[in-house]
Amino acid sequence: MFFALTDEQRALAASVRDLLAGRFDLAAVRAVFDDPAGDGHPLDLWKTIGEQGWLSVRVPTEHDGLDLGLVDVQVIAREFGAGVVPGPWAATVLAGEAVLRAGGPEQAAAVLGPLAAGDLVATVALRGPGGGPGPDGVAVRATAAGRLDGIASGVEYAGVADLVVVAAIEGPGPSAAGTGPGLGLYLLDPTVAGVTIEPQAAPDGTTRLAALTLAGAAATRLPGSGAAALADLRRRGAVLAAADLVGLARAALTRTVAYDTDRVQFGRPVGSFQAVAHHLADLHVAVTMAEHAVLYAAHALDAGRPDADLAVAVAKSKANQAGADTTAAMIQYHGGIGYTWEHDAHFFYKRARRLIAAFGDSQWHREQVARLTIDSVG
Amino acid sequence: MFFALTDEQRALAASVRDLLAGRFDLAAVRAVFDDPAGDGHPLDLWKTIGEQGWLSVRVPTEHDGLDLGLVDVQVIAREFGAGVVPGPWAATVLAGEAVLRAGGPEQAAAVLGPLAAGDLVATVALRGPGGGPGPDGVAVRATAAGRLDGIASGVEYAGVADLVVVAAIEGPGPSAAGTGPGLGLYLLDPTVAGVTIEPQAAPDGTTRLAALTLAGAAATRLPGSGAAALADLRRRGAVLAAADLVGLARAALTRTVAYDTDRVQFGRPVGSFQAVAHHLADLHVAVTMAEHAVLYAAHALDAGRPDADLAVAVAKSKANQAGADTTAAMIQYHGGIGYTWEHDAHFFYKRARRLIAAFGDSQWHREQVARLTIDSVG
Amino acid sequence: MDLTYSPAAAEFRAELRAWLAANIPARWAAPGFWASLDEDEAFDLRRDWERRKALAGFAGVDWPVEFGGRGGTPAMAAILDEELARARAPRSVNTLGLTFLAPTLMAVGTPEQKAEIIGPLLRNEVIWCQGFSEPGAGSDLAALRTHGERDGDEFVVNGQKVWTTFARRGDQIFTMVRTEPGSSRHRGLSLLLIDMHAPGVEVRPIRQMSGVSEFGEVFFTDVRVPAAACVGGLGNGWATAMLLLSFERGASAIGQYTDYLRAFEEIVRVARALGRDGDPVVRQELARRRVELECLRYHSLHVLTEVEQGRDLGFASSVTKLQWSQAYQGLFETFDELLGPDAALVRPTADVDLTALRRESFWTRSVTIWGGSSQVQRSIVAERVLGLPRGS
Amino acid sequence: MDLTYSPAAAEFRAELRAWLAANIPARWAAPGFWASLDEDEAFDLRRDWERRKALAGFAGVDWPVEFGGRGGTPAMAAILDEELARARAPRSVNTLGLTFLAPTLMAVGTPEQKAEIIGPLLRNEVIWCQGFSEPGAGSDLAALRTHGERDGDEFVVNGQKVWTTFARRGDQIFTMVRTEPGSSRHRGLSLLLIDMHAPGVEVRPIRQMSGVSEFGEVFFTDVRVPAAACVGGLGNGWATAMLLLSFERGASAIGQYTDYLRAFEEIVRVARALGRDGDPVVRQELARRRVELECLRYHSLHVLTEVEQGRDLGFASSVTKLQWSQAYQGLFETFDELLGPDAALVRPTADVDLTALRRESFWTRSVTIWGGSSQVQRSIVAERVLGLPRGS
Repeated sequence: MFFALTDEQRALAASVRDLLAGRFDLAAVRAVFDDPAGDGHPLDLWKTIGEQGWLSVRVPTEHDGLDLGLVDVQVIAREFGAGVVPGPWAATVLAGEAVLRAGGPEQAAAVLGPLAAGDLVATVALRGPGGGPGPDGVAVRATAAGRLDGIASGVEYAGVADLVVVAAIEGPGPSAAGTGPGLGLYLLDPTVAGVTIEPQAAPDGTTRLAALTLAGAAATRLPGSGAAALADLRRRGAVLAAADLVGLARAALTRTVAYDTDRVQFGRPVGSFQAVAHHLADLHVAVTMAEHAVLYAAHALDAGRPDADLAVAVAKSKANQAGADTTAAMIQYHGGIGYTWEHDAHFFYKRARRLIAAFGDSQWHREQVARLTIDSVG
Repeated sequence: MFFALTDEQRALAASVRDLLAGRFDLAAVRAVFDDPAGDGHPLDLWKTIGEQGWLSVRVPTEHDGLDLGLVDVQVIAREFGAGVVPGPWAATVLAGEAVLRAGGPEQAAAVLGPLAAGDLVATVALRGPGGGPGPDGVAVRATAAGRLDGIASGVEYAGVADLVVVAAIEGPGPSAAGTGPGLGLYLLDPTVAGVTIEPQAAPDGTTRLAALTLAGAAATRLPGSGAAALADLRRRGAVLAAADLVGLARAALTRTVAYDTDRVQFGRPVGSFQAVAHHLADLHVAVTMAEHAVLYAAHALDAGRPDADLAVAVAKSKANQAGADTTAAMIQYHGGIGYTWEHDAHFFYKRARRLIAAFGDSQWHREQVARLTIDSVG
Repeated sequence: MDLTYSPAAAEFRAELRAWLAANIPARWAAPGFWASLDEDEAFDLRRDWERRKALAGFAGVDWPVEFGGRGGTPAMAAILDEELARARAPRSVNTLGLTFLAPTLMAVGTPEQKAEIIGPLLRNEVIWCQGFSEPGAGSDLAALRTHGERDGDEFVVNGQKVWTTFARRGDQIFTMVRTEPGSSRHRGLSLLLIDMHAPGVEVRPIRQMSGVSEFGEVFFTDVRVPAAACVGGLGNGWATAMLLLSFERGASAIGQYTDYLRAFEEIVRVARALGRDGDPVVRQELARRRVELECLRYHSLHVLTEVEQGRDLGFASSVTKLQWSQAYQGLFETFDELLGPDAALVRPTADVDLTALRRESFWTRSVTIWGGSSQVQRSIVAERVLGLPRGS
Repeated sequence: MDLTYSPAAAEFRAELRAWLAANIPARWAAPGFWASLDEDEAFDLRRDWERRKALAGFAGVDWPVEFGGRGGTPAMAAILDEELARARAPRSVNTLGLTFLAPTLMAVGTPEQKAEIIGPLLRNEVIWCQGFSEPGAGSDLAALRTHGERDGDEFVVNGQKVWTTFARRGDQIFTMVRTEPGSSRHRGLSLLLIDMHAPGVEVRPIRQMSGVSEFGEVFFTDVRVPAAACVGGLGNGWATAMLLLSFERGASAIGQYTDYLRAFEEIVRVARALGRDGDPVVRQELARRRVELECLRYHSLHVLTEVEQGRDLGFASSVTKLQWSQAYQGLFETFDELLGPDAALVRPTADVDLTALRRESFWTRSVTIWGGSSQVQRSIVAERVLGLPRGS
């Protein structure tokens, strides 16, 4: 029984935190945030990410990776959330998961090594405009010849990606059971003919999103893919988003506590007013629970536990709540300054709201919880 | 523009409050509460109610009533809620509404005078077991000859009633539009053959509920009744329940404020702790809004305003919330004593939960609000 | 109970409604219109609109005729708010002057102040800013540090104000200044009127999280202010400020209700465009918010009645602030939640542009902070309305 | 990460599960069983069960062997809690003695106290009550007024305790008494052990809002207590109490989770019987509660890990208390809400009897009050965990 981070994982967290604080602090985030027309992909940051091996965590050792688990990935994702860090790290990791789990040996050899080294920016395109997480949200179709047609929305960092993992309907589409053939994941080089990338404006300036329009674009199928692989990828995406959310929630809370320990109103530190203090205490409980839930969900996927589906839905629901509540409180308890562009609070607030909707919003995940825990009661 | 109680209505409220406090205080309530096998109908209280004219508010002057509105009725209902008063006052008033609005002249003459004088205890039986408010919740059928068959659940004070207004399906049932023939209200003498009254155990000892089983029981139709009359009665019942709820919510809050002004913990009055004080302040806002909403709904029915339907749904939803939250807080902020049988807090808590479910629970009324305000947006 | 208005008020509404129909361009009502303008452009349009409205006799409707008002009732003022919101007229750019400064001058201004200030304010010829908050003195007004040293007939003012609405476009500012050296907290303050074009006044706009810059910081560096430009007596600033702020209390929130109803309906249209308006869970959440809005309406009718009856609402205005600010903020939390998978985008679909609603959504985060934060309002309700013992 | 238990722990679980299967009558698991018994009958059954469990070697599993324990790990204690809840075994009638008094005696008891008290406690031969709260000293323990006057080798104790669980059936009570005349707050207190059958001890049961009388008041009138019946040193009661209460901190809430899951499933069955389990709105609310329960489970695994690693959890136990008490109470708020039109009844339909669930629902109102109210826990989290400045 060991439900905690190992010493190595703690050291990894500290290392990511320190490096980000030193080389990519909130001033650097602000530069990306304030330049929405830019690609949102600072190369010095990407170089650090590659050098530090933060892309190689899940890559097998034969491709020069560390062959670790999603638990280790979520350690890094939390720190990225805590620093509201821009860039295609999470998208690249997730695309790597697809290749790792559904790709053939040649695909793995071609992709995973460069990906681990930071030589490859990748992303995933799993749903159409307004499409939910799951097969019926997909709005791209694949021909038998591997040509893709359709639209994907909200694709992170499509503008700088060397590789996109695209979910596509095949033939008559997925079966009602949601498994088996009918849906595939495809590797797409976004520079081929038939690919149009259009940036999508979004309030969260710490990330870049785009719509991907495909018209007969040539792509390569991941041979192990199907509806189950899409569900697997969706679960992993949800855990990464949840980890980012708990990281930013913890940071939002910690920064608010620090600010209100010093800020004086009516002759007393604001944080000594019980109404404020008790609300912050409740938020600490919520963030703590969300942290445990994300840790459990990541491990459940690593270990293939039978309750992994439930754990993911619990983790994303709870992380959504913690992210929403702490960032709203961060603004409220900073007073007027927290509401300004000059203050960093809105980075946390806006990033939280993007992530809350990513890979299933709260209502969607709660319905998963209901399906798994109500309908099974005998 | 005058949205407030008149001086006469304020005087009525004060008079009801003072008389109840003097002649039927919480010790008297306790006696009824602690005797669940009793009929819950103290005759001395009923005598006072009759003498004071609290049953005659809506009765036309030709039947020796006061011919006032639902706004005046809700003034009394609030005070009954504030005193968690037992007895069939509300049920009798509501049955009177049915006769007043849908009865023929002879029925009015036979019922309304004695009802106003307190010589008649009446009640309504509008739904079957588990049946919601509305025609599809009715589980009694009427033959063309006026015989009733079926079951009604949760009938207040059926055990002491001289008269029951029963909702019954007629012929093939109500039309999809919910109006027109197919449903009627019937006057039933519960002592006739074919009527079985079975008490239903309930946690709220301030009221008595029963199931009414009808097997060919003879009854008289209210000639003006139909699905619209049932809806009308349901709205009036909801306003009465909401008024009782805001009365008890206000009393729960006031009693908690008084207790925590005196009770000392850690060397200070509990009510001076900001976390407690701010929660009580939020509850004051909620109760105030619920009070206004009930007042508006009662007036909207009196005046036949086009937004009456919305006003009733808003009032019942908000009163439900105020009733639930204040009575929970009453227990919490009394500390351990608030959780005991000896303390009066549980009268408020349990009565609130009965009323919250009566005449449409919060989810039901919110769906009415949605129907009236979402679907109409152009 | 009587929810009808007096014949005079009803007539006023009819006249106003006709005038608004003739004078508000249809394009103003389009959801994205105001968000599509640049800030100066929008300000100029609003200022001109406000001037035209005043010329047509729809300003100061409940002010005495001697001050250029219409001599109307509180109900007429509420009707004005309601009809302006219904017609999607922009909010006044001179709200702070009209709501706070003008009635204060009517009550305690000198004859010269009354004569020189109120008329131009009413006609929107002079835009008035408010300078109360300072860095370090937000909710806690008495902690302010801007100070004026007496020098002959003048004060030399130094200090900094913050969260001043329309600071960049203001002409004059009514502001709290510590005029007695060495005084502390509530003592030694004065309400001074300062020309924002005077030497030594500098303004820096504050950009909000929505990207809009409606607020600003105002810096005073050796600004010379005539001692006569003081309202309510030198050193008597705290009492004057309390009087000034009390004029907010009588304000019914009926205009806010009408405006939030507009937001509710725009949100419903978004939900429908995204295919979410039939979802029972979304319907419950929208209904929950609508219940709070309707309660705000009923409450506003009650407040209006109280004012018309001549009753002082006292601290109950904190109840109104808590209700409207939380109903409004909560409505936009539901907005955030119902957007679905493409909630991160400005345009979740081709025909839905969230620019304006999202700007409003960000704005709602501020309404529980300014004008007395929710925390301050709850303390007022607890201590002054419920009579709970004061916390230390 | 490793969620598997050690071979020894797994073996323990298997052995325990087999013993429980053989020794718990099937009828105990029926939802209404315990509610159907009268209180004394239920107590006797639970006491006998507890005795049999101890004899079978399933008491004090993580206690040292020298005290009659099994010398097991914290994981084994958690497994015991989990399996007992899973098997629907009744909760111990000696919880307070086992959780608090026994480890305190192991740490600071005299050799005689260790020898005489721990064994009989473990075997459930003596039922121990706790006497901490007093009227006027609920969350604020230091305000207590029960006092003992020294008279030779004895104290003469007078005063009153309240909220004493199983007061009517207890044999002994460990209680906080002010033994230094004139002392105040945290000073001059002692933890005394008092025979509840001694002359001058009177018990009055307290009926709860659910109708059950699990608590009682205990009155001391000139009760003579040997001075040797003091734990942790005379006048050192506050420190001893803090030590004693610290033993709650290590407790994982895995048993509570398993128990609340039982409640969740019973509530789902009620929802189904009432035709509400397919309603999307009800499903969202139930899911919201289930999320909190699952978080409690993950959190408990983390707490267990910390304890097994030998780390002191310190004030983080307040986080656990807040989570379990609010998850549990919230679950029953959803229960109340989903009952529909006949929510007022004990039997909304012929096949649904809510007696037991409603009793539990009422019980959940108390869990945010006792054992340190939610307000006290939040203050601890704010000041001791987050390090916020202390309020005055």
